[in-house]
Amino acid sequence: STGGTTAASKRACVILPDTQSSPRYEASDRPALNDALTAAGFEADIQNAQGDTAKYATIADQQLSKGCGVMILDDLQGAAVTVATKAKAQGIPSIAYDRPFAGADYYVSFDNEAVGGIEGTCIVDGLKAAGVDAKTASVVYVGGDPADGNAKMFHDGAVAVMSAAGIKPAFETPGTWDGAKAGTAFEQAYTTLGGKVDAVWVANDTNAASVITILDKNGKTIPVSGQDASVAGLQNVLLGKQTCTVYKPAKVEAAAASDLAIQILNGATPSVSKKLADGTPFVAVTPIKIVASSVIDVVTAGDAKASELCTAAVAAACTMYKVK
Amino acid sequence: MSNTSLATGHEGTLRDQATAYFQRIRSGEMGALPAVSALILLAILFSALSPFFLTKLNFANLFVQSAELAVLACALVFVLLLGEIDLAAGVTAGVGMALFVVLNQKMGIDPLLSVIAALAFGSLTGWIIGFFVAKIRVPSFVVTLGFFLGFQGLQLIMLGDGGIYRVDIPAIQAIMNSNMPEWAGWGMLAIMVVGSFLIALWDRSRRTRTGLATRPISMLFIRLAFMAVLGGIAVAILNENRSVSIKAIAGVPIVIPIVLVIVFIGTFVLDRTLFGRYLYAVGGNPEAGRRAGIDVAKIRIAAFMICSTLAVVSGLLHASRIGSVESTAGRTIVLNGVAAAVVGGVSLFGGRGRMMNAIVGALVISIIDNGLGLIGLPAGINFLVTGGVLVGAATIDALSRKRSGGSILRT
Amino acid sequence: MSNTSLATGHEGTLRDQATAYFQRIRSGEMGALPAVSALILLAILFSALSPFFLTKLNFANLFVQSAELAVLACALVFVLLLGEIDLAAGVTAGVGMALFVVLNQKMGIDPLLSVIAALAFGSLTGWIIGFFVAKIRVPSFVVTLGFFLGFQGLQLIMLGDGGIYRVDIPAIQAIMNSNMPEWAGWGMLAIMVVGSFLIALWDRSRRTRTGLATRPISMLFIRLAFMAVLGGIAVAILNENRSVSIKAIAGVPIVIPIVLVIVFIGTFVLDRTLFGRYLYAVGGNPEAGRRAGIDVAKIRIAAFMICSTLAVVSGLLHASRIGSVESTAGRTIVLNGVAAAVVGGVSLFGGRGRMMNAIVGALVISIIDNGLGLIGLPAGINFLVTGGVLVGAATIDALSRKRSGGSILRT
Amino acid sequence: MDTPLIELVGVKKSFGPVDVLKGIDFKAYAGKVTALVGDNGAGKSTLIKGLSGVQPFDEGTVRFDGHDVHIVNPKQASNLGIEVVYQDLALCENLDIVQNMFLGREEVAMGTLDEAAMEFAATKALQSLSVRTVKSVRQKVSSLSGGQRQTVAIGRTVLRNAKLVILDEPTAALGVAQTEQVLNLVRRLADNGIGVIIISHNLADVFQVADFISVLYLGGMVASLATADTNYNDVVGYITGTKSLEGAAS
Amino acid sequence: MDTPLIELVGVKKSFGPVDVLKGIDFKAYAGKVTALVGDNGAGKSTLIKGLSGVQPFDEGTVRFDGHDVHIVNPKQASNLGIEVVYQDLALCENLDIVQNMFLGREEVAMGTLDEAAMEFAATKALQSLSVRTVKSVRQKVSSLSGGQRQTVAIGRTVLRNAKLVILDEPTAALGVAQTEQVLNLVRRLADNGIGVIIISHNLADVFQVADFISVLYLGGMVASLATADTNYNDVVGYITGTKSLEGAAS
Ligand SMILES: Nc1ncnc2c1ncn2[C@@H]1O[C@H](COP(=O)(O)OP(=O)(O)OP(=O)(O)O)[C@@H](O)[C@H]1O
Ligand SMILES: Nc1ncnc2c1ncn2[C@@H]1O[C@H](COP(=O)(O)OP(=O)(O)OP(=O)(O)O)[C@@H](O)[C@H]1O
Ligand SMILES: O[C@@H]1[C@@H](O)[C@H](O)OC[C@H]1O
Ligand SMILES: [Mg+2]
Ligand SMILES: [Mg+2]
Repeated sequence: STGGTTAASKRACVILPDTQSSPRYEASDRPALNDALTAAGFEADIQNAQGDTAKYATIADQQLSKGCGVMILDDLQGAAVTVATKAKAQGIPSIAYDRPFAGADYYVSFDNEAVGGIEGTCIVDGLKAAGVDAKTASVVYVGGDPADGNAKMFHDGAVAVMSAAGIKPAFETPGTWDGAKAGTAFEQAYTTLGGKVDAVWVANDTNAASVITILDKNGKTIPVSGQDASVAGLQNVLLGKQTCTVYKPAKVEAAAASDLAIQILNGATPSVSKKLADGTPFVAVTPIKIVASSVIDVVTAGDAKASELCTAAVAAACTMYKVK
Repeated sequence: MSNTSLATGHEGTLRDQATAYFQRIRSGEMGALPAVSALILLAILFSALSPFFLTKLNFANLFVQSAELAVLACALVFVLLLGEIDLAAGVTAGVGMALFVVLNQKMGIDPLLSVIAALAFGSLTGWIIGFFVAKIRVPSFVVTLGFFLGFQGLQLIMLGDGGIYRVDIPAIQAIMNSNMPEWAGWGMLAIMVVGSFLIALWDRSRRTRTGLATRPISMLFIRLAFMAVLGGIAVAILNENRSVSIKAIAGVPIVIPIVLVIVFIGTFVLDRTLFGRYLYAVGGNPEAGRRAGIDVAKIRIAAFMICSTLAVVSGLLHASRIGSVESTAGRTIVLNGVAAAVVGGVSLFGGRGRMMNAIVGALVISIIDNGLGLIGLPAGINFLVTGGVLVGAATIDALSRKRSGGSILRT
Repeated sequence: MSNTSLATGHEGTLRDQATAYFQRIRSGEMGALPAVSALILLAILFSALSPFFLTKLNFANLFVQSAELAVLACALVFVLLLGEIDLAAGVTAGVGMALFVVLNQKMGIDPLLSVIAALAFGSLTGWIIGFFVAKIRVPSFVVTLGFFLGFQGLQLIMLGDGGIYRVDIPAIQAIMNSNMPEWAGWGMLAIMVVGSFLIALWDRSRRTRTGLATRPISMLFIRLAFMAVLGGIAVAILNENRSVSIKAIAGVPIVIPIVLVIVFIGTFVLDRTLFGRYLYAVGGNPEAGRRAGIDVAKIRIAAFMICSTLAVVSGLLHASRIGSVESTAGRTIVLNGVAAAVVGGVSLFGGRGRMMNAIVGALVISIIDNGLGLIGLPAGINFLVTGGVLVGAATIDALSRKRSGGSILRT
Repeated sequence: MDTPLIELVGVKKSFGPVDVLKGIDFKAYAGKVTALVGDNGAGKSTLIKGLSGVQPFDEGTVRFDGHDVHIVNPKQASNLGIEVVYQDLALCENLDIVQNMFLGREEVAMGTLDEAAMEFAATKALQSLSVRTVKSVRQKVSSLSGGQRQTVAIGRTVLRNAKLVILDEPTAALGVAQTEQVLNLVRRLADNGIGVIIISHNLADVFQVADFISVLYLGGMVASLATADTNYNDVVGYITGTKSLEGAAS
Repeated sequence: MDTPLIELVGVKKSFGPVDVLKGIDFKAYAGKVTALVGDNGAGKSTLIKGLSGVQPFDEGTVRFDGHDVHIVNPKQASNLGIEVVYQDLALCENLDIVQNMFLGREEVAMGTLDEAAMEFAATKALQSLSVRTVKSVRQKVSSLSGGQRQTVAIGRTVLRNAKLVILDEPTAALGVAQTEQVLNLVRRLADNGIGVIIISHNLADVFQVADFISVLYLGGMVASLATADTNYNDVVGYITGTKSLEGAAS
């Protein structure tokens, strides 16, 4: 049932991957996609696989049995590939959202290596500002869960920038998206290095928050990176405990994806100029580096509330950086 | 006063048998019945909530979606019967599949050989776990938690960071994604009905030869008719075109006979072999089993081997459905597998449970995702509702067991 | 032939007592001893592998890192003693903390009140779980699996939009990140030694008043001396500056007396109150407990309430150590909590276990992450080694219990 | 005679398809020993478990001290002053002898368990039962011999202030001397005005201590007699069904 | 006399600090009934469990049919033809009567359990033991009365071709008629050339069936006599420790 006026063809089916690796999917992507699609008069069936590939497949079955005009798939461990194939067999195009996978008709994403790149730059600049020579600096790497494909891209992007500046990892913890595990791992790295740590590349804000607590306890303030522009991340940036976070405005990414989806649902074939190596049309969205002075940008964009950021401990910093 | 001497329950007319059956039900020998009622209630609930629930397509979907969990739950029954647990069953399946793709995809080994290697790996894993549990007497919760962690590492090492491998072998893809021709569905049903008939005749002949009473033969016919009608309806529905797009989809999904064969063999082993008998005995009272001369350690090890091997089979179904093997495969499914078995009526304390319990329980757990998938709730609410429905289903189950079960106290 | 009539184990000289003690150990009443040996072996292993393992800083780290797990394991002891399980304990802590953040950070309610509300939420949760388990008789595995899922949803709903929240309350941050002044450490030790002395005296006076034999008083002094020396060494080490940076860090971490108080109260409740006695009785033989007139359901519900409430306390330690609360907190820790209790010597089948078992078990599990963290392996290998070490530790534990335990068969 | 301490009228109990008690009348008096005898599986233990609330009756009336009571759990029986030694003992193997003997009736002083008082009383109680081979009252019950366990279970009744003591085959596992002590105990309890119901297959013992004998046969009460008015052979006849009192029973 | 079927020399067993068997000598003969008596906790069951491999002895020699054997688990005992009814029965409550009676010795036909044959044989065996109240041989053991369970356990020995049958207090829970049948069974077994060891506190029964009587006292063997050469009072004396044979024991 391609095109036409059937109910199915007015539905956009969206599958988000999990709730563990990042709060963004439920907190940002879902409302943004939902708003954009429904505003255009389409029905949005958005579901989250909750980190389970079997559930991912089940959700796809269920969405397809109700009918979809287009699928927006945020991949989980490759589960999207079979879903896209099934969809294609029914004449339904699919858009790879945020994470690439084979067989998608379109790909919309932040460039995840670029996200890592921003984090890397953050560390390099931070060291420079602290007057530490990058080549001799002792930098600990606290990466994300290696089972997550994105974690590898963040890592590769960050390492490319940092090694170009001459940084070699002094210690690399086993990757995880679990704050408590990251905290313990970093504390042990710190002990092993005898406290000689000049900067910590951390893949996201959750891990960064625990690393910062350990640094606080030991009376250290050094460059630390992160991403997601979460409440804690922005607060840490304001407090000067985290050098930067990477803001990936879901609204922008969602807008790009829903733009494609709406065109497809309207029976048009969207034209996209950029292509991936394998020829997949690619819409890139730019991640934004956030430092203390630009936290206000996130608030202005509506992705953080000043009232939540400016708790007692952060109030002074909020005033200083004009976060209201 | 009638001094009934040593009946066996095989005596009496059809009417007596029916009365006895309902009395047994009332007195708490419910088996999978409470879980079946939970299943029916959930089905009614979801039909009310979504017009798509009662479609032919969704009917087929439910079976395919639950197959992986059903096989895993069947696997777990073997260790649960002993009062043990295998937290590693899911990741064992995951490593089994990782091994499969490494052998087949990376090293170019024949798919069939690779599958056999994966199954062999499952058996070996079960043997090792069983060895720790049975010989060294480490609690299975701890051993299998260790394997649960360790195997996550193995998966990462075998498939690489963020590693995902496509499984492109048509035979494997077909299991969960293709259907049998129409005639094969009917053939399958015929084999089941005729097979049941022959087995029942064989049992009867053994009894009559010994001079023991047998149940009225009409009972057997009623049972077979019941099976034929229910099965016939299911096959007929599945044989119609259920596609919502141009490409026709019809026929009994290939996975259904596979699961049925597993259930049949499993039930046969549990009910009719020495091993099965000893499994129940050791699960009920290990010391009594030991004193009766049963090699308790051997039974335990064998149970873990069957569990891990069947877990790899469920991994195969996973790979077939997802179309790929990922480095996190199997981490979350095992708790659902245990829950399926328990909701279906298998005791966590050993000694009570059958294959059918696992199957019905798996359908209960799977129908939750199936139904909620048609409704499409945000993750937070979805989690909340899933948890709530699980507790609700278990409550129906517990309440129906309890009403009558009050009397089944340990004397 | 000496017809010893009805001894109690309190009779005899110091020498007799010592002999009896070692014979008890040999005959399998090992308590936490096997776990202690596993702990010592792991410590030796890691000292050999990393020169940083035996540093003052790491010594303090180990205690702080294990506190959250230790309190969770203590919480779980209460339900494990009944032969039940609480898979939701971790996420109960998570939701408790989410509630705390919402009340305190988002709604500006006083931190103390918010903590109290979180604890009250824990008790309520425990009550509901206990109700399902004790009154409706749903297996705790299934109820708490339902809560495990449902509460993940609650966490997302409560904290999803901001993802992760800093906990900026100095009092809470201090628990895991600050230390007591030197004198307070010594004071704590003094209170422990003097307190133990007074309690022992009180017990003796009760016995002598009734005319019962007491152990030689010299035994008490030996025990106290032991405690004072070991404790003294620990306090002395912790009171030295262990910092590797400019800021001095010295003193007993504040969390240590908190955990000790929990252990003390827990032990007191288990050993010296009616509730504790009934907990063991119901765990050992629920039917015997019921026949003795114990309100079994009440005991079960109370155990789940204590478990969930203490779980929220462990959540508080989590928030303090991580400095933040995230919407996924507590999902993975619960299996470790159960493993800690079991490795420490708590039986999964109910009726056997003490607070000290949980503490020692938590140290065993925590030392694995602590030691491996110093070595810095890639995730895959780290998982593999963690799993292996866990099985290894449990094996040491099982072997030392087994050698002697062979005779402890059910008669 | 005065009001029975306990009186059952028409009590019934079935387990699913099996009718175990088919409308039983039964009485026992304060200060008297009433023996309940019957073949294996006659329903003796089931009768006792109904009376003590362990497995409540399905139908019928129970009167205690002349008042209708409705006993649906053991706690209620215990509150009425009914103390039972069950055939299957129901001890907690993970607890020690003292803890088992005081289970549900612990001595508490200042909010905490008074272990010393309990240890003292338990020791005394066991000594009164001729216990010689138990090494320590702090031994776990799991390490006791069959007879020692039996003694521990019986010992519980010595410690209580019960109005009605029910003993289901108390001497089955006991040695010669211990059996003698238990029969003494039974007599002593009755002499102190307590009602005692004793179940036993040992008719010699029954004739030695019982004032009344009630015989169950296949779930029906076939005879209730004063010991003085009957003899060994008659009772065996009732038990094995070769004799019946009123020609009436089921 | 000919070689004993079973002979123990100096066997010892302790549980941690507790010495339960302090060097025991014991003999039993094929075709004879040997009674093992003694006070509660004397060590009778421990002796039996050592012999059957349930709780192997710590020290000492065991000879079976004149050969030294080393029995460390029940399977070995079973292979030698030793069949035991334990005092604590050890039945699987989740299995039915037939399944329990054949546990470990199932009839198999064409690779599968021959339920019909087992059901038939079990029914016969129970009938031979005067079982009247059991409703169905397919009943779960969990639903049986104390005496019914005892009968099921004893019934197992009827089904086997054993060389040595050991019964630990087999009649403790049995009714009058059933006790009689079990004593008959014991005699019948012995008359068929099987060695029988029976433990009992009921000396009347012992004197009725036993050819020899061995008395344990506090873990030591104080007397081993032919029944013909002794009497009730003497045996009670040995059991309670007021009399000792060689003035030697422990
Ligand atoms: N839960 C149950 N389900 C089914 N039948 C039961 C159950 N409990 C007891 N019975 C049956 O009830 C009958 C009476 O049992 P009960 O235990 O009262 O006998 P009893 O007179 O105490 O015998 P004994 O002298 O052997 O102890 C028996 O036939 C037994 O099989
Ligand atoms: N596992 C154990 N640990 C410690 N002591 C034990 C253990 N098992 C048995 N005993 C002790 O050994 C002694 C002998 O026990 P056994 O069971 O052999 O006695 P018995 O002669 O069979 O007595 P009964 O006539 O009561 O059955 C008892 O005092 C008992 O307490
Ligand atoms: O935003 C990040 C997401 O893209 C990644 O997949 O998981 C970690 C998150 O922090
Ligand atoms: Mg009885
Ligand atoms: Mg004995």
